[in-house]
Amino acid sequence: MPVDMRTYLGHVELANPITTAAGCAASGTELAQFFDLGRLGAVTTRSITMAPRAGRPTPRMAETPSGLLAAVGLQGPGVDAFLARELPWLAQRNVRTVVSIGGGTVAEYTALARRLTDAPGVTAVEVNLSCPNIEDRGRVFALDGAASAEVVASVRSVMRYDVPVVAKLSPDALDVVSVARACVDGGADALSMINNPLGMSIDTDAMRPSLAAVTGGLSGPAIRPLAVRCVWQVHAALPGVPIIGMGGVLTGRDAFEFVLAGACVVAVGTALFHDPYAGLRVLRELEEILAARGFHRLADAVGLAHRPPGATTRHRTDFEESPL
Amino acid sequence: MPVDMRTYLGHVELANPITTAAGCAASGTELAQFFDLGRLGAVTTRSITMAPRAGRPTPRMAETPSGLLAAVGLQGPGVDAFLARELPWLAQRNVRTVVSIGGGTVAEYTALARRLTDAPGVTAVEVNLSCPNIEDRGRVFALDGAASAEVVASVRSVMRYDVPVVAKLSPDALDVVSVARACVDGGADALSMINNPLGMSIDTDAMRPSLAAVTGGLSGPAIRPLAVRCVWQVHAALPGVPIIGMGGVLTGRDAFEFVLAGACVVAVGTALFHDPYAGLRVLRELEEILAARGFHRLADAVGLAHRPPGATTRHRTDFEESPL
Amino acid sequence: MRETPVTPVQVTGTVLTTRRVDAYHALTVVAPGIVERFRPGHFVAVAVGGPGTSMLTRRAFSVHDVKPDYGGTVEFVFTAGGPGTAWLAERRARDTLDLVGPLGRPFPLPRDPVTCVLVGGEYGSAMLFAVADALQRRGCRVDFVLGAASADRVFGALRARRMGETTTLTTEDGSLGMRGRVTDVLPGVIADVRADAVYACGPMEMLRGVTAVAVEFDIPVQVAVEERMACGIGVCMTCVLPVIGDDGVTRMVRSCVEGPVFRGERVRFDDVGTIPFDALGAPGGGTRHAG
Amino acid sequence: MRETPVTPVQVTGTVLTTRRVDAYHALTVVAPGIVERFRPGHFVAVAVGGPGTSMLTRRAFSVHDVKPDYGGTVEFVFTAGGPGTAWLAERRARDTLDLVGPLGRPFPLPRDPVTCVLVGGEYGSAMLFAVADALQRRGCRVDFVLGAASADRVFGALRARRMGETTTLTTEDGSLGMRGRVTDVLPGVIADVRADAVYACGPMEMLRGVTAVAVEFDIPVQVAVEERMACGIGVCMTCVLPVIGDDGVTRMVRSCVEGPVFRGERVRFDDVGTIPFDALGAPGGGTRHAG
Ligand SMILES: Cc1cc2nc3c(=O)[nH]c(=O)nc-3n(C[C@H](O)[C@H](O)[C@H](O)COP(=O)(O)OP(=O)(O)OC[C@H]3O[C@@H](n4cnc5c(N)ncnc54)[C@H](O)[C@@H]3O)c2cc1C
Ligand SMILES: Cc1cc2nc3c(=O)[nH]c(=O)nc-3n(C[C@H](O)[C@H](O)[C@H](O)COP(=O)(O)OP(=O)(O)OC[C@H]3O[C@@H](n4cnc5c(N)ncnc54)[C@H](O)[C@@H]3O)c2cc1C
Ligand SMILES: Cc1cc2nc3c(=O)[nH]c(=O)nc-3n(C[C@H](O)[C@H](O)[C@H](O)COP(=O)(O)O)c2cc1C
Ligand SMILES: Cc1cc2nc3c(=O)[nH]c(=O)nc-3n(C[C@H](O)[C@H](O)[C@H](O)COP(=O)(O)O)c2cc1C
Ligand code: FES
Ligand code: FES
Repeated sequence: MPVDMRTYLGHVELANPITTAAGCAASGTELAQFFDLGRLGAVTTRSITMAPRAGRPTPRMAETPSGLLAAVGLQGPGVDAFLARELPWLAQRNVRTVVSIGGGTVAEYTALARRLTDAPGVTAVEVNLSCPNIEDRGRVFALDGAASAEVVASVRSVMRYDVPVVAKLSPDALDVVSVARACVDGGADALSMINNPLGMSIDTDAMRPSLAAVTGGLSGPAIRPLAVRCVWQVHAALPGVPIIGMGGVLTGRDAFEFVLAGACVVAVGTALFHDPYAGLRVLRELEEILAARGFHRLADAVGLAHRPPGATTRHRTDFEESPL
Repeated sequence: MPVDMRTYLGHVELANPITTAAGCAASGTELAQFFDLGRLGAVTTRSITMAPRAGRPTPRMAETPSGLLAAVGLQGPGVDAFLARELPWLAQRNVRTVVSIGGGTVAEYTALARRLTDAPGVTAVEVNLSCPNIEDRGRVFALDGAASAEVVASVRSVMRYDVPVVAKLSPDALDVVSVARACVDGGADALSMINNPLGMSIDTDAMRPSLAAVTGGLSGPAIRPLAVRCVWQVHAALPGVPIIGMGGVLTGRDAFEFVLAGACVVAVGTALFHDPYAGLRVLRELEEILAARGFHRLADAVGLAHRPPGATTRHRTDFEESPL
Repeated sequence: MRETPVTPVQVTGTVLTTRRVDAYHALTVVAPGIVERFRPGHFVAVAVGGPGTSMLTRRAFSVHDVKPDYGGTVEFVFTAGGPGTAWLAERRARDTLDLVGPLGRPFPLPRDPVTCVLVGGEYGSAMLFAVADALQRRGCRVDFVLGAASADRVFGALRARRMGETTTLTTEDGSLGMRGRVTDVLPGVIADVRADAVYACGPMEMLRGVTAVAVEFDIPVQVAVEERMACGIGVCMTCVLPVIGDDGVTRMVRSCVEGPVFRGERVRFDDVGTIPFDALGAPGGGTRHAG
Repeated sequence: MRETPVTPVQVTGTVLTTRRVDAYHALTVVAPGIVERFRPGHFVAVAVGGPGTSMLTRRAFSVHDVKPDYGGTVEFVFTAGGPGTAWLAERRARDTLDLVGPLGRPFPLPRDPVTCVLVGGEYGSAMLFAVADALQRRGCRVDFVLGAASADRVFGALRARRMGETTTLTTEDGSLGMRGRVTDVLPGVIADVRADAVYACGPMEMLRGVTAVAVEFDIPVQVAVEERMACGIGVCMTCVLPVIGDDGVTRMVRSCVEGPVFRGERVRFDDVGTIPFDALGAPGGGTRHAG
């Protein structure tokens, strides 16, 4: 029996729980060479900024054990070009699109949200809070619950009511649960985690930092334990809030780990750099794992690892209606 | 030409910069089966507590990509047994011993320091600040600069003047530099970083957390980029303070990365679980790397990656006295 | 019945042969240094994944057999389950393998020529043949009870039949021997052969049952336990279980160095996976913070 | 001189042969699907490390040669430097290798039978023979200039001598050909053969020099650049360099999809590794935050 893979981000239904992670699928056209993007639950765009951005100098990447350090610096075409070319291209192909936005001030996020509110084809807006707040000496919004909540509230207030606003959190926060709570109080319909923790590596031949930007974001399986911990903690504190889980998902098993921790959507990022089909493969493997364990619905597995010791799994109740 | 590998932790000279990481070499006797511990710059003990501790239930470990999640819970014999058996055993063998201490209150740390102050064979005291503060709802000391400084100041005040006090920091702090600064202001003679960030994994067969304690500390090469970043940031802010760098050191190259970032001592932890000789091997490899790059002294490489772009390496000045 | 610990060594061995034995894989590795020091009950810790691997921890395997050939070979038997054992299952002759061993406290052997029942569950049987051999060389009588879920998971039935005075097999699905578990047949065997001691290796649940039977018959039982291990050499403190000491005090002891062999009645099987409230240093007894 | 992009495929290929060529390793992989789509200048992205590896990113290699044998083989040539290439150097015949390709913008070929100088530095020469072949099939005359630090690092000198009208070799230590760099001899070659175009592949510094020479002679130059890449398929944005577009605007373009082949004079070699202040979206031009 096939597993019902539908999931919800606020009021929005997605056909399945797999999306690309922000900034890991460029404009969408690149992966579309390999497969039909519409087969994913959603595609998340890179973080769109008001103006075009050239990003950081190279080297922008360094490999670390089971990880990738990157400092791209939100290179992108700016919102005008995005709305003129990238979003319509996705919309024409009926790709569910989560638009990620990044800004340096509350006003910039708000202006971006305003530009998106009438654009056709926006399934949800993900607020990338891991941007430096230029009004607070470059301190990253996501580290500060109040600053994060202010951005989220402002974006929520201008965004169309039927487009969920997702707040994307960072594991570098002192207490990810309190930032999550502030964002939800500010109006976030869902939460996304984790963005990359800050890391660094040194080229021991050149005896200099490997990245031109000195520090960068760490992604890949190396950070999965941090990501699962954040999803777990936030789901435990805010069980009703939909979570997009991500951080080092390479396989269906990894996606299942996030689902069990409490994520109802799972994003695949760095894995796409290695395997352009990673999204589809993870989806297929996740469905196989669910089926093998007797789940009929993805929804029954979300947060299941939180059940008290000794409790039977929730989906077992389904057996009453089944011939198993 | 051999490289001068001597290094200093405050006023204390170590023959070389390699130590074991706290809690990764049990009582010392286990590794002594494989080699003479005196060949390491120092041995760091597990974190000693006042009372004996049974630690956490099992499972206590789970493997993650390039990492290890562990929740041992400071299992140990307590300070009496440590002073009666473990420390004298190390002292008899002339092993330079950094004694790590862990407590639940400032008073407990202080009492431990008092017990150590007259004990022969204490080369330095490392204050493990990653313990929950039972007077602040279990909040880990290391996350809070003021709480950390209070512990450090109290330990410093009772410890013999000629025994350096090292504050061990956590990457989970919101701003590791400000905690570092608070500890130094509180009297820390040196800093040690990083302790394990909090992580979690889920056993997808059992559909439960892999660890009995649910969350655990993540160690191993997966966290090296976080560790290098912390050492870099703190060395940049406090260039005069000696740093013990650690987190995922498997090879001499990895140790060199920490040295270039600013560490004058490098600790080997999780690698010992895989290779009991890891400490000696890392030392040999580090010395080879230094020699191959023309360094005569380890000290010339400490923090070298911070030199401004275009600057020649400091040790090049040595070439004037050499036939190269 | 105490043995002095031996010093383990780290060896980069060469795989001599690989074979499948029903549901199991067996690897024979040329590993001089380990062989001389080996006693029955020892295990080895094997590095997996090769250069650049993401797998940091060694995998522990009981030594099935040692031979003097080629300077000394070690054989171990395993199920390919997770990624580390899957990697091991792909090794071929002439590949190198990094082993640390011999590790752990071996089985103590009786001084007198007594009768011993050796009980093995699943791949746990593999380590018993070296025990049997040592016992027989001391003039002991050896009887086997081997069990598993199904016939293909019963390891070493033929060899047991050759070595043991009697061999009783059990499978849960009845595909070989008696349908049931080793503990169903063990009391009968102990009574029939008038056993003086029991040696057991297998899943924790089985060891608990075997210990209960031996205690009932009031004969000594030595069990080799299995806990998740990160190091195998006593430094990581992850492999602990509650064991009652000579002084009557329960301590969380490391199964890799204080074990894996324990006197069965000393292991608090019901409390494995917990910190018993009366264990030395249990929360409530000592400091309260969690670390 | 524009080519339409081809759709890359992911293939689990089988290693057919491995060989050493002086300082280099060469692997021939059966990779059907890639071969049909191949054009000179394409590269492949190779997964390294095998199952359970800690190495996440593919390694990019120019395609040296493709052949129709066994359904299609791809050969690439590489130096074993870091852990990924060290792993590749240990591959043996019959091992499997996961490739994505063909990737990148290939070399545009002239419509007319003109004279082309092909300049290669180190392993950069490897990709030039497919270019030479395609040029010759169009009736072009081909001359080679190949250089490296030392004789063992000059790749393909023999083949160049067979294929080219003339072949000029340079080494920095003088161990083969002229002592010096390719740019020392290139002006003479261009003048002698009355070259109409230059194709070049090699280190960035060499490409800069070659471009300067071609610009001096006012002939077109196509260069294949090399930037650190994490994906090779255009999604990670790590492989950018400043390139001047048809509209005169400098953009940070991806060398994996907009390149690796560019018109030399369009690449701002002096500014590689920086964001030129006049690049589209450069800090100061747009928003100021760092992201
Ligand atoms: C003393 C001892 C002797 C053993 N002898 C054998 C034997 O002869 N044959 C055999 O098939 N197996 C034996 N085991 C179990 C064997 O160690 C595990 O099956 C193996 O480590 C699992 O590795 P994996 O990569 O397949 O699984 P994973 O789940 O990927 O392993 C992840 C981590 O958990 C540890 N781990 C997982 N399961 C166990 C376990 N049961 N015991 C200890 N550590 C574990 C691994 O060492 C590794 O660090 C023994 C274990 C111990 C402690
Ligand atoms: C289009 C293109 C074609 C290339 N063709 C060849 C070739 O034919 N032969 C050859 O020997 N080399 C070639 N290279 C360089 C080759 O990709 C690197 O030498 C290789 O990736 C280094 O891997 P490593 O594991 O040895 O080093 P590591 O330093 O461990 O690599 C770490 C990471 O950095 C990336 N990286 C490091 N150096 C480079 C580099 N120079 N270019 C791109 N990525 C890099 C790797 O892909 C990997 O992600 C080419 C590069 C590009 C971009
Ligand atoms: C190269 C790269 C670029 C990224 N760009 C963005 C971005 O624009 N906005 C954002 O919110 N996150 C960005 N991220 C973070 C990812 O969306 C994701 O949160 C993170 O990488 C963890 O997932 P992963 O391990 O699967 O990659 C980027 C990550 C990488 C590696
Ligand atoms: C099993 C285990 C036990 C540890 N116990 C302690 C401890 O008692 N005190 C302490 O300060 N750090 C402890 N640590 C942290 C290490 O000292 C070290 O900071 C960390 O593991 C990072 O280094 P590594 O990656 O080399 O292991 C422990 C780590 C591990 C894995
Ligand atoms: S496995 Fe590390 S102490 Fe036993
Ligand atoms: S390598 Fe990823 S975009 Fe070019």
